[in-house]
Amino acid sequence: MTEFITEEMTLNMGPQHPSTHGVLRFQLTSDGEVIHSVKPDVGYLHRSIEKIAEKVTYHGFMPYTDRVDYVAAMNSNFAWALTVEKLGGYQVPERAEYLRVIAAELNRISSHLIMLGVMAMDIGAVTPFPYFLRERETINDLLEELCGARLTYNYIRIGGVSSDLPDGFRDRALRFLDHFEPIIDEFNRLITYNEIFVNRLANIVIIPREQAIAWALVGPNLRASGVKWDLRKDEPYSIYPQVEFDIPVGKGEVGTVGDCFDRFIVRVDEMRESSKIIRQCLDKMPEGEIQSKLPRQLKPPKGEVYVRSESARGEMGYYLVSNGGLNPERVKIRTGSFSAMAIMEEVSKGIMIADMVALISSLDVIAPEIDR
Amino acid sequence: MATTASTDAVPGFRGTYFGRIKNAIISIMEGMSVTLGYLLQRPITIQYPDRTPKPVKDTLPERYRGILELDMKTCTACLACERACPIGCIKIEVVKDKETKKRYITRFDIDIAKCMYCGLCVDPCPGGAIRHTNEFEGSTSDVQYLVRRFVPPGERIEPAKPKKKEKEEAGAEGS
Amino acid sequence: MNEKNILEKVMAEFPGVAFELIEENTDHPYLVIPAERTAGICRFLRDDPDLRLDALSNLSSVDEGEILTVVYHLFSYEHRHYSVLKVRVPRGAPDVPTVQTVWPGAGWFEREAYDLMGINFMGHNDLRRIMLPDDWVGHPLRKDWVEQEEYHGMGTSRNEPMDVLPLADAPEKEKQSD
Amino acid sequence: MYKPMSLVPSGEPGATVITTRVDDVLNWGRANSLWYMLFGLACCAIEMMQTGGPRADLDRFGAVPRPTPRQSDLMLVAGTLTYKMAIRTKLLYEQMTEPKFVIAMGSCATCGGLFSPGYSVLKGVDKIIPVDVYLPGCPPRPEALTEALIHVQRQIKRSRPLRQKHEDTKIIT
Repeated sequence: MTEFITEEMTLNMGPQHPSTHGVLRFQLTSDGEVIHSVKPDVGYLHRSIEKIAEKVTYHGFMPYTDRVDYVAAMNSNFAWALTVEKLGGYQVPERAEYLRVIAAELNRISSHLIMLGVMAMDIGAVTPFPYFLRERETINDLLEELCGARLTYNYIRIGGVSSDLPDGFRDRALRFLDHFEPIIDEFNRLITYNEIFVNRLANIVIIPREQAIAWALVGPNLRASGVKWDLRKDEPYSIYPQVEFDIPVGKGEVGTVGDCFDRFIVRVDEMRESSKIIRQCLDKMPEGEIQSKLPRQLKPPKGEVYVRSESARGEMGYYLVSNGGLNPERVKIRTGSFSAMAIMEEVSKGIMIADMVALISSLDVIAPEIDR
Repeated sequence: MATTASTDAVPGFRGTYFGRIKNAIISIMEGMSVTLGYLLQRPITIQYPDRTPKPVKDTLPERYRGILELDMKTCTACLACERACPIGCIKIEVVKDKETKKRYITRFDIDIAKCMYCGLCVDPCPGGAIRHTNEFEGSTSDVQYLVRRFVPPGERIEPAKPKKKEKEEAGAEGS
Repeated sequence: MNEKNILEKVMAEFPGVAFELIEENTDHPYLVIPAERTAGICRFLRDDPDLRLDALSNLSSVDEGEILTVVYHLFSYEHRHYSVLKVRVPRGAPDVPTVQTVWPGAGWFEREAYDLMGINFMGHNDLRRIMLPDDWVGHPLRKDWVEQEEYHGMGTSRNEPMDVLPLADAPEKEKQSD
Repeated sequence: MYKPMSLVPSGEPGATVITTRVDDVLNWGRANSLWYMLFGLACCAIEMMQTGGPRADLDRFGAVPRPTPRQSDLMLVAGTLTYKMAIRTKLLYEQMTEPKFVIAMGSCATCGGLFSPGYSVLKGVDKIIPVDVYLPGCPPRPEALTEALIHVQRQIKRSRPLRQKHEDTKIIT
C-alpha cells in the first residue's frame, strides 16, 4: 500500500469568527483534520485596565471592574470590593453581605446561561441559545431593578452596596427561581443528554487533575478535572460559610473525568447550587444598614494584598499595591480565562479541528478577561 | 493528555451500536417535545417601538440608569459630581463675580457619549440635582449632538443656595 | 504550616543565600530572593513533600522606580497553603530566570509581564508580546512610559467635542428635522 | 420620538417622478433588509446578542446577523476597538459591499468612552471608518440598539441612490 502523502497546513481562525467568543485568534497548524499545534493570539481586547487603575480612585475603579468580565460583572465588582476592604480594614454591614451574595449568584447563573447556550450553539444546537437568552432577560430585569443596569452593574461599593432591595424583589426573585429550576431539567432533556451532543463532548480533550493544577486552571474548569476546590467553600469570604451548598465536580458521567462534557455539566449543576444559595440568602437576610460610613475619598494605608474570590469563571484575584495615596500604585488582575487560554496550546495537540470549537467553548473564555 | 474522539476504543462508552441509535432517536424526540411545548405559549417579544401597550421607557424600573439629566434649579455648583466622575465626562465652570462676591455657573456640560452610566456622580450630589433618567434613546448621526449643555453658552446662572447640612457636606467634600 | 514557617524552611534549606523576609505592610509575609536562584528555589517549593506548592496562582510585576519586582503567589492544593516570593531586579537589566519549567502555566504570565513591564525571562521558550501588537514601542505599565502620538496612522488622542465644539445644539433639534 | 417614515416626496427641483419612485422602491428594499455583521467586540456584544434574542428580536426589522462581511450591509461596531483590532476592522469594512452603514454602538465605539485614558484603545471608530449613527450607552439596552437601527432605516429612506452617490462621510482625526 502506498503511503498517502500529506503536508502541514497553517490556518487562521479569527479574530472575527463567530465561534471564538469575542475577539480571539488562533493559528492552527493541521495535517488534514488533525491539529498539530494551536497558537492562540490574544490581546485584541487589551483595554489597559491595569494602567487606568493607576489613574483613578479606589471608588472610581469600580466601574472598570465591571468591564473586566462583563458576563459576570457582579462577581468582578465583588472581588475588587473585597480587595480594598481587606487592604483598608473596612467593615461591611451584614445585610450588604447578603445583598452582594444574592446579586453575585444571580449573575453567576446568567453567566453560566450564556456559556451553556453559546457552547450548545457552537456544537451545532441552535435552539438552547435563545431559550437561555430568554431566561437571562428575566435575571437582567431583576438585577436592573436592584441596581439600575443590565450588564455593567456597578452595584457593589467599597464598604457596602449602592442600594437596598426594591419592593417586591424577594417575591419576584423566588418566583423566578421556582420557574428556573425546572428549566434546568428541561434544558437537560432538550440538549444535555442528547446522544449526538454527548458524543461530541464525551472523551474530548481530557485534562487530567495534575495537568489542570500545573497549568493553573481555576474554577469550573478545575472542578471538572476532579479537584474539589471552591473558594466559596474552602476559603470562605462574605457570608458563604453560613449558607449550605455543594460543589459539583466532574465525575466522568459519560466519558472520562476532565473531558468537555464534564466542563459542561459542572456548570449546569452550579446553576442549581447558586439557586440554592439565593433562596437561603433571601430567607436569612437581616435588616439593617447597607453601607458603612467611609470617606468619599478613600486613602487605604500603604501596603499590598492579594485577594482571591470565586467568580463565574473561577478564581479572580486582585493583587493591589497601595502607596497610601488616592490612587492605587499597581493593580494586577488574575483571571480564570487567562490560564484557561494558556492551556489551549498544550491540550489541543492531536485533536480534530471540529473538536477545537468544543474545547474553546468548554473552557468558557471571555476575551476581556484574558486581555483586560 | 489530549485524546481524540475515538469513542469505540474507549471502554465503558455507553451502549452498543444499535443501542446508541435508539438513544439518539429517543433523545431527539425528547428534545423536540420540549420545543413543541413552546409552540402554543405566548411570545415574549416586546414590540418596540410602537406596538407596546406602554412606551418601553415607562416600563423601566425607577433605578434605571439612563441618560443623565440635571435640574439647574437645585444645582448648588458644589462640583461633587465632577470630582466623582472617573473619566471626566462632566465639565463645570464656575466664576466668581468680584463686585458682588457671588458665584455663577457659566458652563455645565455632560458628554453622554463618553459617559459610562455608572451612577457615581449621582451618589454625592447633595440636592439631588443630577440624576439618571429612564431615557435611553440617544442615537444621532453626529457625535457632537451627544454633548448635553445645561447652561446656554454666554449665559451665567446663579446656583441654588445649599441648605445648611448640605453645605457642610459639600464643604467637607471639597477639603 | 503557616506561611512564615514555609518561608523559614526555605531559608534553612538554602544557607548562604541572601534572603529577606518581610512581614510589614502585607497580608502574606513574603521572601525576597535573589534573581539567579529563582528556578532552584521554586523547584524546591514545588517538590518538597511538606510544601508541595503545585500551582502558580498569580505572577505580577510591579514598577518600584529603580527596581522592578516580580511577585509569585504560590498555592498548594494538597496542603492548602500559600506562599509569596518576590524577585527584585534593576531597571536597567531586568533579567529573571523563567519558572516555566517548574509550573508550565507560568509561561503566559511571564509573557504578559514581559509585554507590559519589560521583564526579560531568561530561558523562556516563547517570549513574545502577548497583549500588544508586535511592533509596539515600549512597555506601557512602566511608570515612565510615554504614549506615542500615533500608531499606524491612527491618532492616539481625540479632540473631545466638549472642548472643541461649544455648540448649543441639543439632539432634540435634529430629531425634529427627521 | 419615532415616527414611521412614509415615502418621502422629493422637494428638489428637476426631480422626476420616475426616479423618485424607483428610489423609493430601492430604499424600501434596502431599509428592510439590513443584514448586520456579527462583530461583537466587548460588553456591547452581549447586548447585541440579547437584541437578536427572543425579547427584543431584531429580526422584526429584517435585520439578521451574518457572519461574513461580504453578505452584510450594516456593521455594528459593538464594543471597544483596540489598535490591534482596528487594523482588522478596517479590512472588514472594506470587504463589505456598497451601500454600507456603520453603527457605533456604545461609549467605547463612539469616542473611546471610559477607556479613553488607556493606551491601547482607539478613541472612536470614526477615526478609521465613517460612522452613520452614534449610539450612546454603556452598553445601550436592546431597545436603544433597535432605535439606532430604525435611525439607519430613516437615513436610508431619505437617501436618493439613483441621483447621488453614496456620500463619503468625513473621518474625524
